[in-house]
Amino acid sequence: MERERAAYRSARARRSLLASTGSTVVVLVVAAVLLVTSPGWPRVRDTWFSWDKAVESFPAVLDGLWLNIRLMVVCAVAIVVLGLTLAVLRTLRGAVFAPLRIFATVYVDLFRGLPLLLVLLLLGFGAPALDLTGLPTSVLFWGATSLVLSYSAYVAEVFRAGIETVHPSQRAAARALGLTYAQSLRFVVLPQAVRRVVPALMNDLVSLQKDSGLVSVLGITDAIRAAQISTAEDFNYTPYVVAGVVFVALTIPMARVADRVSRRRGQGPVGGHL
Amino acid sequence: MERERAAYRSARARRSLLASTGSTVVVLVVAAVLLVTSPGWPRVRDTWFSWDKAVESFPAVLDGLWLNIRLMVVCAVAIVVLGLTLAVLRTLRGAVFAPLRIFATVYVDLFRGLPLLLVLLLLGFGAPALDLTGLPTSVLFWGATSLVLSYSAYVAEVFRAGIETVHPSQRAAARALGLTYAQSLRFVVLPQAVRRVVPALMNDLVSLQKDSGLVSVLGITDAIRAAQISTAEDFNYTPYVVAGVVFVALTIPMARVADRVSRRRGQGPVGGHL
Amino acid sequence: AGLAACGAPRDSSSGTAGGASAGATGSAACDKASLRTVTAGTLTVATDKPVYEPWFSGDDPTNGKGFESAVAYAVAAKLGYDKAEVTWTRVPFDSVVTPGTKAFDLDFNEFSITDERKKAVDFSSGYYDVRQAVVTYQGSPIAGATSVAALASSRLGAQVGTTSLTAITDQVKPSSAPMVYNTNDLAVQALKNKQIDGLVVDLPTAFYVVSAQLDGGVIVGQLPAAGGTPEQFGAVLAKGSPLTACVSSAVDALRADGTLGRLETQWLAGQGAPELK
Amino acid sequence: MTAVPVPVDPEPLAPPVLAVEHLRKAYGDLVVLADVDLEVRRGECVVLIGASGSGKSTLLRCVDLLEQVDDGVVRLEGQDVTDPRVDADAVRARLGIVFQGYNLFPHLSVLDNLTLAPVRVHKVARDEARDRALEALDRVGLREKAGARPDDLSGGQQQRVAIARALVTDPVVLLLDEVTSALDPELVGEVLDLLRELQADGTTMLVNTHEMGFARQVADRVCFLGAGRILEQGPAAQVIDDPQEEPTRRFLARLHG
Amino acid sequence: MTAVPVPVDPEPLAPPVLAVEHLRKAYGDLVVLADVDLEVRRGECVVLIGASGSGKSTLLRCVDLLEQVDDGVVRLEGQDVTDPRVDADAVRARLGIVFQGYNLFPHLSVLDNLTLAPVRVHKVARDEARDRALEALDRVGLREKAGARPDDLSGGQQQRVAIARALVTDPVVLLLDEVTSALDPELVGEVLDLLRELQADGTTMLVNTHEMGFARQVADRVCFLGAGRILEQGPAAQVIDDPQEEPTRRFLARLHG
Ligand SMILES: Nc1ncnc2c1ncn2[C@@H]1O[C@H](COP(=O)(O)OP(=O)(O)OP(=O)(O)O)[C@@H](O)[C@H]1O
Ligand SMILES: Nc1ncnc2c1ncn2[C@@H]1O[C@H](COP(=O)(O)OP(=O)(O)OP(=O)(O)O)[C@@H](O)[C@H]1O
Ligand SMILES: [Mg+2]
Ligand SMILES: [Mg+2]
Repeated sequence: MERERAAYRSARARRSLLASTGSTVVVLVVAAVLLVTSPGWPRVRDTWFSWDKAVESFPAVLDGLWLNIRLMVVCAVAIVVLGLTLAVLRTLRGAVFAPLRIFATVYVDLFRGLPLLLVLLLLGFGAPALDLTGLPTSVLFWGATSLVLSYSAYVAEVFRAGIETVHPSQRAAARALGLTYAQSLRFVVLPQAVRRVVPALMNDLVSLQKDSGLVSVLGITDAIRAAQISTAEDFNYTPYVVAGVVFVALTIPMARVADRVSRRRGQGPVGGHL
Repeated sequence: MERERAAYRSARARRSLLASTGSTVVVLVVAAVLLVTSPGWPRVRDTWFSWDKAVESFPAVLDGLWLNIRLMVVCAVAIVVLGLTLAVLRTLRGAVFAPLRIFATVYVDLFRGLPLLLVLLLLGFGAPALDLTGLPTSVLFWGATSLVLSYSAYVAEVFRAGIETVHPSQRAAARALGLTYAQSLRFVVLPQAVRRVVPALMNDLVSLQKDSGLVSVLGITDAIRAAQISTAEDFNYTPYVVAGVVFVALTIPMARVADRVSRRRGQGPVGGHL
Repeated sequence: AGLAACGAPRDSSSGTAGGASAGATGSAACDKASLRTVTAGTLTVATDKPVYEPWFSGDDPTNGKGFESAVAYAVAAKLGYDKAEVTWTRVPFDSVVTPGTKAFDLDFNEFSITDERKKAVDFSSGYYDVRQAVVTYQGSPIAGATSVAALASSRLGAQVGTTSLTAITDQVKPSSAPMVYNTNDLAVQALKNKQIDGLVVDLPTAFYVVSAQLDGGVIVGQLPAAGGTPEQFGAVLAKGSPLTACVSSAVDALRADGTLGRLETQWLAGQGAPELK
Repeated sequence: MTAVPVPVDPEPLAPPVLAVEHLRKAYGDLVVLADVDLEVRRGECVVLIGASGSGKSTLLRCVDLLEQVDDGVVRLEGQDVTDPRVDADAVRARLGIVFQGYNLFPHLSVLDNLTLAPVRVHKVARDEARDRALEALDRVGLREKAGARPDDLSGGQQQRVAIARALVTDPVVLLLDEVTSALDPELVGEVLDLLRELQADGTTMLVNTHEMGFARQVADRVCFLGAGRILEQGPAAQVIDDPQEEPTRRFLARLHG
Repeated sequence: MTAVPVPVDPEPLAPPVLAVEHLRKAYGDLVVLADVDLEVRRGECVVLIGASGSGKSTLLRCVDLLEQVDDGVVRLEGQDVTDPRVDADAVRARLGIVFQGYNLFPHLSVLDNLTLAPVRVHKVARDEARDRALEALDRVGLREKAGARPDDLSGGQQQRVAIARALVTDPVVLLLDEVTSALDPELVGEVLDLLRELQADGTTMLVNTHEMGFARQVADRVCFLGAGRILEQGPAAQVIDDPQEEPTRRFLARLHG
């Protein structure tokens, strides 16, 4: 009985699988054929997908990537801490906390709304120009600060979305046990909130990885800038593609880790297969 | 009895309000004084905050902003539709849908990981170079396509996070009523999912508004590019600040609308004030 | 303004002529010993990364090849620095023109001198008289144009931050907004794709584009000189730099002794292009 | 393979509306339903009793095709609905279920909770659906909460809304999971009346409950679920008051002790 | 202002552990509790009955300071805990509550649900908290589910975990909201035993229920909540079987009818 059903199901699955895989392959092949038979293809191939140029530019791009990675790692920690704080401030209730809420709201509106480039230019060139003793002049310092200011505003909103998905009865249950506001956040609300927004957080981490390259307006060379420099030699755009491949290669493992973190153990009690 | 308690509560609220507002004001004043008394301030002020330059560059920046807004509006619609589709594909269960799931996952990994600049360059300069008849050559078309490809990957992840926060028992209840998979998505899962991730979606809309300016690498002038052009005349950076102010001014109403949309009516059944 | 501190008024050096030997500028304040450079004893010269032909060669300013590299070494020599005493540094555009402490003494990167810009930075005397030229591909709608007016209905492009862009908006006044690119090579790419009809660049770059970057590219012609004063490239120095006067006098001296002219013929070949009416 | 004989069969010729045969369902290693056989005839009200965790809710979910069964067959009006070729949505549309946790839709008002299925699945006109919904709310005494959100209702009010939601589509079989758990005696009485009314209208019911009083009053037949099987079944008077099997006896001992 | 006289007071001199005076709570225009007066003495088990939506859950939440009251006083061991100067967290830590919807923490295992408060609030060592939690799970018969997630439990199992979670911190007063709604008769008996044991240990209890049988077996005193007031109170035998007031009589009519 069950064997028959299972056989039918797997036959159906196999059919759909074949159909969809088949159609995908067909579409891809048609697109590829269209591409390589187009009149401009040889030129495009040489300009964008030249193997020699890729090999030649790879070390420089990788070197630049090292900057992206370091900046990303250092900033990510600060961004998460600051973003979480802002999100918690924005979700405080009661008139007493109005100033904190307003502060967090203004902060988010401001630094999310401002183009990162402007923040970078203002801090990277404006702050050192003040000639204030005690203020660091390191370009990297100001670049990292700008990234943290800008991205913490984004991450705060993601965390806020997460916090607000946790049903108030969960918070009530935690408080009823005698946990303080902070403890119920720490042990009940945030663990649920964070897990739920992992895919959206991953978005910001991936963006950060790429946007960390914007610090190159301050004169440091990141992967994209390295590609640009390499392109300038002979007007071959392959280095950009190399940079893109390298970024994607970095994104994929991060995304898989995030998927694992956010995957709920099992599918809950009812109707997991629906 | 209650009047006394209310009086105590509001007195406490007033005290905290005064204290926090006071300390905020003090911090801001100190920072402002430090700023304007710093040795470099006059030059920094002239370079970044010149009123005359602001007035002069404002029309051009506003003109550029028009491009950002049009691109944002047109692309946002396509992005939401495509993002939602991808998110739904990624959350399909069962072996039957494996190819669709894999397709959506690969799409997201690829277009989220690729720097938008590369996508823009490849499509904006590479695609027209193919000389394929039928393929549009409009820079705006390819710019918009790149934005849609890139941002739909981000938005898909946000929607996915939202979909996964809806407890499976909700889906079970919907299916139990006889609703199809699509109907339960449409009427039960997505309305709850979308409302929960509004702040994170707003993030992407705000980014889009700014990143739509990246289309300027293809030669069209957006707000930031207009600022850059104006800056090049006399090396005065005020136009960037003008662009920043204009962007923030655009963000704030969007954020307030989003807040209203996502605000739950009331605070749920238990412990709303906790 | 601010030059008094240098003690070397601009005029005082203009009469100086002759050899490139150290101290020959005739002004005591402009010798190597008394110049207050960023790093004492060396002249730190900046440019962007990457840099392009024919102004530099192979993205390497230190090789003395390319017009601006050669001019930089000539100026250094005039000020008394030998080749080993010149240090190059790569500085992005924004960092050159925003206020703040500078990590260089002077910067060569095809900066056009304008009065507005002088409010933000110091310029040396001009070392090159710039003419803007229009480049296109064979068979384009503007390939045979002979007057500026004939360009009015075309779609032109230029690099952001250049006076080429100003030339389009002020002189050509085309009916469709100019396309603005981050770099000249992106603009060339757009021209190849026929996304623009023509590209406005300075004349030497135009020759380089036509010869090295475009198959079948043509120079439509030079734009007429705008207004009375000719456009010039000058070295950029920090606002109020004590070196400005000395660098200017060095440039003036190089112009006077014919060095600049020689370097132009060496590095910026093929000056002849029809003038657009 | 040892089908438990149905001891009492008032109308032996009426075909069962719902038949469960050799049903098996496990979560990982935990076999919840080992081999369940159960028949429900048209118009009958069958009550399922059993210990907490014995699988009563799981059985209802399997019948409603909300869980994929591991083995065995569920037949609705003769049709094998566990066959993968069957359109499960159409099957579910013919069944009504009240979940133990109610599972109301928190983003919809009470009224919208009730009109969703009629409008979207049964293609009833919006106005008619609205009227029917209000009527169903009347039946459970909650017409004045039509505009409220589920989150603002008390436990008993939520349960009644869930009942109304299952009723409003006139299901062939109504599956009720602990349908009076949050109701006070007055409401239990009303729900009892309601179920009797429905029974009179010919609605077939399969009800989980742990309130023996309720079981006694509503059941045509009581089935005792234990060890993944229906261990005993018969009229309420027999199963509850005079259980034959040892596990049933143990289960019910407290009630009489 | 018309305090209902407490008709039966076995030990008139013992001060009430919990006293509710003139309590008022409204949601917008809906006045749920108008003027509630209630006393619970040490070791006493008071059962609150009343129609669905009468405000039983709301009253328990107000007592546990989970809702801000509009007027009136709640006293715990003589202290006015509704005073805003009082540290509400410390008060809640002394109380235990089982919610009608259980409100287990879905991201934590059953064991972690039980050890959270002991470890974080009562600063019990982790090992000891674990031992106590397992002991509490034993009491509700769920030791083998210690590692499971709440979502994978049946309704009755979830309810028992919620009871264990409230027990594990030895609360001064235990607030139980429909504590047997999802339990089968066997477990109801066990929970009854458990409550009696706790009572013997001196635990004071305030219990909402709509199961009169349960109320009769566990209550020292039964209070009937209606129209936002305690309309009648006294021993179970009196209030349930021989109600004096008209609303109580109407409410209970079905039970005997
Ligand atoms: N999603 C799941 N994953 C793992 N085990 C589960 C899952 N759902 C239910 N179970 C287990 O299956 C058993 C039966 O659960 P079910 O909900 O059917 O019991 P029940 O008879 O309805 O109990 P109650 O009377 O307490 O509601 C329980 O032991 C439960 O822990
Ligand atoms: N957050 C809220 N907003 C508005 N109304 C509410 C809210 N919570 C409860 N109510 C209303 O207050 C009344 C009392 O609710 P409560 O949950 O206290 O009832 P109850 O006596 O516990 O009922 P039950 O026996 O059904 O659990 C109900 O009419 C309910 O609709
Ligand atoms: Mg159950
Ligand atoms: Mg209640």
